[in-house]
Amino acid sequence: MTIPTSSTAQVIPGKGAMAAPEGVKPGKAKRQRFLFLKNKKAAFGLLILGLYVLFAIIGPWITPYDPDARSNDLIQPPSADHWFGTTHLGQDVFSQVLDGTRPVVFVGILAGAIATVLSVIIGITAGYLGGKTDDTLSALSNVFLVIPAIPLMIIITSILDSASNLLIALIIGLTSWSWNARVLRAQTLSLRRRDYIEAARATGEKTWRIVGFELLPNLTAVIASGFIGTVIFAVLSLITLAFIGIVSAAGWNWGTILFWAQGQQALAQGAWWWFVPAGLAIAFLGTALSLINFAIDEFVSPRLRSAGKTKLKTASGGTVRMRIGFTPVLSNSAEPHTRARPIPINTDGATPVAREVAK
Amino acid sequence: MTQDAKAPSNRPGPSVPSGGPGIGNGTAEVVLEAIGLTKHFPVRRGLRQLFSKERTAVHAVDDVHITLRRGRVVALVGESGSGKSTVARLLAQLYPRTAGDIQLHGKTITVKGGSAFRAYAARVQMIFQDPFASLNPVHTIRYHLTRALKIHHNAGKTDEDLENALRELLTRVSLTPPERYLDKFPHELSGGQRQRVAIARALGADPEALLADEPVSMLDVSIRLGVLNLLRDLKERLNLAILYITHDIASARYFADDTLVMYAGRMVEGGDSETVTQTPAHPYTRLLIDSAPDPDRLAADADPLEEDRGNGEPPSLIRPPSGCRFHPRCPMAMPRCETDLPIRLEIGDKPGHWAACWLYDEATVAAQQPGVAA
Amino acid sequence: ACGDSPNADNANNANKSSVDFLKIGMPNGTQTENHNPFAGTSSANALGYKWMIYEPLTQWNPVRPAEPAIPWLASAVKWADDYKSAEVTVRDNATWSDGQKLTAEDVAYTFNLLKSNEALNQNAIPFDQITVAGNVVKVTFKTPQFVNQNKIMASTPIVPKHIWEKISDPATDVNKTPVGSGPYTLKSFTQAGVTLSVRTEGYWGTVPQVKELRYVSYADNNAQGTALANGDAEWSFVFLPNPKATFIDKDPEHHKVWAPGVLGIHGLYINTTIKPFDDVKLRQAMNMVINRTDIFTQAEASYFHPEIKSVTGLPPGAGDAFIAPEYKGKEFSNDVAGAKALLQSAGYKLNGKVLSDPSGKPVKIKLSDPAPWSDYQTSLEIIKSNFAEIGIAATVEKPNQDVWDKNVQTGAFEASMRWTNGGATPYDIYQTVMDGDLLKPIGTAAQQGNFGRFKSAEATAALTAYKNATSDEARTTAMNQIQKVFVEQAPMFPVGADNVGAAYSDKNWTGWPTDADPYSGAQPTQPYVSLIIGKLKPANS
Amino acid sequence: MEPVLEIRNLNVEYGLGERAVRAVRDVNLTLHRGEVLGLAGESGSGKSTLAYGLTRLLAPPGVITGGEVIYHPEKGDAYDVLGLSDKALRAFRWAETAIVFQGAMNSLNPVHKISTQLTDVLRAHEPRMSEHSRSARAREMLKLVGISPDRMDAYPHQLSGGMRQRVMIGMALILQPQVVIMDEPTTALDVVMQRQILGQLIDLRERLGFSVIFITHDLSLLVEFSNRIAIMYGGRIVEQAPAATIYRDALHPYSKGLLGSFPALRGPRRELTGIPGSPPDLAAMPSGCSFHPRCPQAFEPCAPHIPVLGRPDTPDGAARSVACWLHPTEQPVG
Amino acid sequence: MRYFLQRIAFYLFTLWAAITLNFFIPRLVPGDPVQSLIAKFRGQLSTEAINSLYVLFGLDENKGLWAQYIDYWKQLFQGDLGLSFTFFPSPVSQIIADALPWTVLLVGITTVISFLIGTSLGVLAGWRRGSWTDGLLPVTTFFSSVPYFWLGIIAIYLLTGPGSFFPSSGGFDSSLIPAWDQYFIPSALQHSLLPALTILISSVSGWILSMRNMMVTVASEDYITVAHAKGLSERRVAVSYAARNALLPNISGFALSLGFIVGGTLLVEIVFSYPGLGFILLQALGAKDYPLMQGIFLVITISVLVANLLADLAYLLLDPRTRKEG
Ligand SMILES: Nc1ncnc2c1ncn2[C@@H]1O[C@H](COP(=O)(O)OP(=O)(O)OP(=O)(O)O)[C@@H](O)[C@H]1O
Ligand SMILES: Nc1ncnc2c1ncn2[C@@H]1O[C@H](COP(=O)(O)OP(=O)(O)OP(=O)(O)O)[C@@H](O)[C@H]1O
Ligand SMILES: [Mg+2]
Ligand SMILES: [Mg+2]
Repeated sequence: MTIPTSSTAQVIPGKGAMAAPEGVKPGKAKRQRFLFLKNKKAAFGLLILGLYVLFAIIGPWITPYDPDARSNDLIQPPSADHWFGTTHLGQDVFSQVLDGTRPVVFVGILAGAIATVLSVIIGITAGYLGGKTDDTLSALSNVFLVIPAIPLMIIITSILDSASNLLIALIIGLTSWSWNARVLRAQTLSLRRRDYIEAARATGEKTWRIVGFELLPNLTAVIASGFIGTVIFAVLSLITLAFIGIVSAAGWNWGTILFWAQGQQALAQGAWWWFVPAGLAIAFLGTALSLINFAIDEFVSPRLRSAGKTKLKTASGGTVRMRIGFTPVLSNSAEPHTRARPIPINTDGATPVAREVAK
Repeated sequence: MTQDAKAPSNRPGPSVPSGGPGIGNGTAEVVLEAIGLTKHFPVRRGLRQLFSKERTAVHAVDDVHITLRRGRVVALVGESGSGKSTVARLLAQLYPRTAGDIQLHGKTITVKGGSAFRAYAARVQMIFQDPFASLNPVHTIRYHLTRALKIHHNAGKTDEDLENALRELLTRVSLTPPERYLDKFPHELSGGQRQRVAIARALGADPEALLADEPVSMLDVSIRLGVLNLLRDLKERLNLAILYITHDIASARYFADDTLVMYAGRMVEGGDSETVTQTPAHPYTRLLIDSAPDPDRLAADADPLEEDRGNGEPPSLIRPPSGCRFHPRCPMAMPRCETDLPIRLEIGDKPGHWAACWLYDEATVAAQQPGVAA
Repeated sequence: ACGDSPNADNANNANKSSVDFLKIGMPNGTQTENHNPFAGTSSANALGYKWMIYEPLTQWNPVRPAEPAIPWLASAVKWADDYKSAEVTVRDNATWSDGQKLTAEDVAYTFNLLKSNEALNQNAIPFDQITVAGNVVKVTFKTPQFVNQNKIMASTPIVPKHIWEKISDPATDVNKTPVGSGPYTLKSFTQAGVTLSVRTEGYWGTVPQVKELRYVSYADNNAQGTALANGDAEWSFVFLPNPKATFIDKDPEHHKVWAPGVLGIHGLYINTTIKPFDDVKLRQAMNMVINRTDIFTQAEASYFHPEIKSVTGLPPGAGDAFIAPEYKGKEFSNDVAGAKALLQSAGYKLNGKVLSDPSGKPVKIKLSDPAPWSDYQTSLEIIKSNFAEIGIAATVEKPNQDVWDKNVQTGAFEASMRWTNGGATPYDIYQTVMDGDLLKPIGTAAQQGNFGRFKSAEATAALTAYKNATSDEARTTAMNQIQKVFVEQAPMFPVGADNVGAAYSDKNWTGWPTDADPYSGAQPTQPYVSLIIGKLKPANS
Repeated sequence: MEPVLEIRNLNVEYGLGERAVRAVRDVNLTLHRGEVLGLAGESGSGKSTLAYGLTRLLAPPGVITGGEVIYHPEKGDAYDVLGLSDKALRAFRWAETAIVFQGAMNSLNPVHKISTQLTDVLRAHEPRMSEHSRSARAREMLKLVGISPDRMDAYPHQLSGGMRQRVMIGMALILQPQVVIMDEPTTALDVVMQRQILGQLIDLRERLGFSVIFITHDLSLLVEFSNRIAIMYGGRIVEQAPAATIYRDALHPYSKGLLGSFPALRGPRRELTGIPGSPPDLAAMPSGCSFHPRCPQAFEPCAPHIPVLGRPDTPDGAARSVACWLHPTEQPVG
Repeated sequence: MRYFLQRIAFYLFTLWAAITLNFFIPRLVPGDPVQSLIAKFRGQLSTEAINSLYVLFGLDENKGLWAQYIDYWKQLFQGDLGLSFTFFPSPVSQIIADALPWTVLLVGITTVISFLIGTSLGVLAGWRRGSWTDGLLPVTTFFSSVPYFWLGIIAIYLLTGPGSFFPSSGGFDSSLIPAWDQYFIPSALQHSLLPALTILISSVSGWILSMRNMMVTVASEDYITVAHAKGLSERRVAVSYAARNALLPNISGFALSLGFIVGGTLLVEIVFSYPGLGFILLQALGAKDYPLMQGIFLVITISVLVANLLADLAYLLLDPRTRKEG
């Protein structure tokens, strides 16, 4: 588990899309809000995520078999009956993967939500109030940052009788908020002295309103990307814990499938179908979430947005690439682009167009 | 200490003109007054200083007197970092002050937050320098204005009242027709329009005094004028007291009734705008005015002030120069300037024109030749 | 510089045509250097090489527990009839690897060491007097030791007095340079493994042909399995799921798995204090429907825990000699119809798929075991579906190991797969399940056994009688009595036996114990390993 | 007067296709040897774009869609800068035209000492120069702009804003270029500092003889410091004349409006007119004269026809040009 | 100076809090080392051994949690981390000393390599947007989303086996003795290749992404345009101006990730039976080995804190702006 290296730490809110005064055409501006979806990465990521969420909801109802049900087809390769083959007990792997989507998505989202709420509360409070509160809260989040997360989770889960998904989500959420809290604190610190926050204060807004209505909306992108990051982390944590057999509440998740497959040395038995699909399911979910996160980064910091076409055709037919430091020259003919001819006009007879001059 | 420390006792005698009674308007009602206003920002102390008694602080504002009167504009000019914004924020009670007094209609007021602060904010409002930064990018114009109205209970009772109040506000700042602007986001407006919204927001509180901190310095030349004219218009129509902060002394001349000049946290000169800009008394004011671009001057003209001392750098505010803070750069500096804090001295060319400079103390000038500091 | 390297020899050896070493693996994770034979946590114990360095007094074959022990360091062991004392005659040709002679003093010292260090006395043997007369050591015990005889004689490594008496705290000493009487001495310990080399002189027995033993501790079963399949390990004791596919097929000619059962079993413990499971009839019916064959083939990969067929719960092979005459040939039959009939006669009702007890409540049961124990989990899944056939709704819970352990000990469970103790007689098995002396109230931890809170004065009395009996007839009577209670009351549903087998490759070395010649167990960590190693011969000779 | 830089019909766009913003449109401008040419106009009128477009320094999505930039070196033949290869362009940059940017803090690399930043120009352009003479040259330049050479090893953040700007000016002059482009070099400074630095620049120009393109929106500053002023509006040059001429007698209504927006510090308090309306949207430029929607004097031809920059029929028309239908022009001039 | 003292006070506090938490949390877990040991051996250890084990581990004396805590600190100040239960009676300090070098070398070097490769690719991707480097990101993202134990297991399955160059497990060949010689070092390298590769594959994309983003951000700074305007070579602009500045924020991320080396590699070490600390930690967790757990947590905590300090220092060294006060 390397530390999350999402670039949120470098995001400069307020300098984002909203603050780019040029290039925004009044009237079309409303559509800005949906600009996010225009991002190919975001759209693709959301599409996949949507599929996963759909399966999380309907998965258990559409499984072709009861994922627990044993049958006589032991360790069968994928076939029309069993799309992902079967386990050593003759259980249907496809059904298990489908059934296992719900806990993964549930734990991921819930843990992400818990960690996000905590990090928002702690990070923003620390950043906005400053002083002693800040010192205390920063110290707290640093302690949580320093304590290794997975071992901590292992310990805490073993305190509990049986770990339901809800509890696991809680534990992951409660132990993984600190990184985001740090990022948010830094962001809040930089926002706190913004003129519009000061202006709201000067207008007479109450502190909670400033935090809730002026500060928070400007942190949405950072919070969202922190949320996504935590979801990824939570999913991987859940799967890791399940894989090493620490967490295994009733029911399936992809980690449990991998746990069983590994316990039965599926690959050594040649039963790749038992081991591979769950891993790929995780990878695609992770990729989808990462894509959304990239998109958020780009949304916040328009500089990261690729400028669409980067290859240009010159007048002479060659192609040039847009790059910094050497502006492409499409044509260097001295022909004027607009055909403006001096036309003789008699100024004496001209009547100024009457117009209302707005102030 | 200088005699200024006792300032409250001899206010508002003509010897201590603060905002300075302008011609004919001297009797206008005082709305907001700052007396001996001082703000030191503590610098975080290091370990070494932990044990010493000495406190380090940025002396951002020292002993400032300002009087804002109904229907008049007072300009506060000075170079960057001279403490102008700090004065405005102190007056808006956004910072607690280190010393001095802020009086609203003659009553000392110190508020930190809560309803007392809101009551104060209802009467004194501030406009920020940067219209691009002072509106929250995530909220519509409607939100900004509605909040301003609601906080100060000017929103009326019904939705209709609110709607009318909003239209009225926008109309007042000449953003017409109001419907076109109400539901826009700040980024959809030009700089001038944004600054108008910021002004409308301030007006939403229905204040008596408006503190405008460089309201046009971030705006394009061709738009500046519109905003300034609007402010002047409001001053006349609503009888507002306005503090106009700027570093552009020419615009102070154009727009303000009175002008105060600040240097390194202190007031160095004051008087009615025309006098201060046309016959500047303090060497710093002169430097400022001589430095302002002047199309009528020939480019090659050697400037006598060009070879000023101290590399033209403003002084450190953590350890400000002793005596007159301008003396290290002052071509006319006298030995006394290095030691004694100059008091406000009446210039005498126009009533209310004063400067804090020993050059106007005849005894000192006689004893020490200006320009030959030890 | 190359000559200085400790690895130079090895590199030279690599060129040799014949293989003179054996690669042994165990899936026991990281090891730290500790050659203390008494420490359960030592690397010597985890990898089992302590039995290559140190030796017991006798060798005992757990696969045929009823057979007499083979004299080893002791040339003879004579037990009193009441098994409260024994006379051990110490072999006179054994020497320690430092050249000193092994004497009766050493044996007495070892017994005294255990007696005076509770921490070392892992089998809790109640030593009393230990005296030496010439080459004979006479030991007396506070209680009869019939059931412990092999633990004392065949599982106690004898250590040299002249070395150990200088050790200040034998319990925590890592015994850096082990001196033993066995055929091997320590060559090197590294994080990758332990290497032993065969003694060139002074070993009392036949010097084994394997010149070097290379032990590696793998992280887990998977790594061990991979190593076995690759040929990186030639001998190990590890659970191989589907051993045919994962191991044997990789080299069908040489890769072998042998897993004989021993007198220690695994089964489903029932909490007999919980209604309706306090009803013997219900337990019997449940016991009847468990499909042990499915469990054996699907959960235990058709080899690991040999299927228990006898209704007495005694494993085939090792247990055969102990089965009471009335149960000889009586086997579990997976009799659903019989179970239904039994239940009906006892007042249970099966409505469709739901069984209700005489009071009308549906019968439900929670089966629990820690998640990582995948064979138990699989067994539970199978049991769950077996129970469903007679209308008992079972759910499988997977508490973590700590919680599970606590629950089992304090009786806060309904049913759980667990093991029993093992020993030279079936006593250990039945004691773990039924001993009234170990009975603790619900809520108090029962650390030694009887987790199901089984209350039977009859069983307790028979167990005590067996332990203290002074004649074989008395023992047989007691044992038959014990089995009767076990079969009739079904306090626990036996499923499979422990095994002392191994996965091995006879590519380089042959002579391993087999079904045809089960001269000992095959687990590489047990006392009999020097017996095996003595029989190994190069494959190509 | 001899030209150093001739811009012919330069066109610059941001982005491509439909949504492209045409930031510079058919700009023709000539810079003469030794003169200070002021470029004024409100924010967004394309001043910076023009300046960076000259040497192809615009960041993506900037694209030069047409035009020529003819450079006349002191010796040798004139050539088109836009046609240079990358290598030749690199050699051309800074040696022939140097640029001083608006914010010196942002134009100096914060992690390198100023000595490094001064000498790496020399290293790139005069590789055969010895390390010693490079640093001697750098010291000399610092002295020239009034900074004590012992600040050589300072990092940018250790210098005040004014000093940084001077370092930039020194750096711009280190290769003795023919043309120095200054894009709002003093807007971030206060007036006192601004005057000092500009005074120094004018001084240096007299000694070294380079030409300056001086960009600002502060017209009164330009009038004081430059020889000739060009005024831009909506990506076009709308008027161009000697500084004093513009100040006294601007022809284009936009120039007039601009001049009328500055309160004067001295002299009689004149009424300020300002310019009504708001700047045009470059992506949706009004037809015809782009100023016509705001122009108080607009009449029929303004909306449909684009006026061309040419000599007005005024007595001093020879020295100036304007693009306005109010002032019929004779012929396009560079 | 002041800054440093502040930081150090802060670190000390964090250290104390983390150690205290590390002490108490594991002790809330039910069960004890002996029970875990019994369960671990599943029938191999008879229940009669329980008493002897309690005596052996010194768990027979009943001490309050608080007294244990005080004792723990006393021991800690004497540099004594206690004896491990799992590897009884090895001292915790020795176990850690044996395992730490492996983790540090494997994961440390891999992290450094990953950072270097990722950063270089990130520089390329950020500098030459629109070239082939654009394809880098989606691919590496996919790989970084794969749980790396999964990747490792698949790698073992596909790439190891009889006759394969890659060994499937261990840190070096079991017939060798650790020594700096021509037999051991190649063997250790060979054994570290596969685990290193999997870590690399799954961690490199983070660096690529953050470096790319920083490059893009930095590339539009004025000083980059100035550097171009100065006619400097493309390389010099990209490296000395853009990358040098873009690197700064990443340096602290890098230093932080060094701190997570010890704690973050449980699974690679397990999958590859690598003799490192992460693997030992997992064993300690499973066995309720409080002293060992605490010892490893202490190492992790200290290394994260040291890494933090390093990050601060690195910033101080690399960014002249922070060097203001001495
Ligand atoms: N919160 C603060 N903490 C410490 N010092 C401050 C703070 N705010 C302002 N200062 C210092 O006080 C001095 C005056 O600042 P102020 O912002 O009032 O100047 P200003 O005249 O408004 O300048 P500008 O024209 O640039 O807006 C400056 O030296 C500044 O560094
Ligand atoms: N990257 C960009 N993408 C799209 N449009 C751009 C970009 N950069 C500049 N523009 C547009 O090009 C026009 C000219 O910009 P330019 O920076 O040259 O103006 P300017 O005259 O220098 O203004 P200022 O006085 O504010 O510096 C502006 O309208 C701006 O909106
Ligand atoms: Mg200010
Ligand atoms: Mg510009």
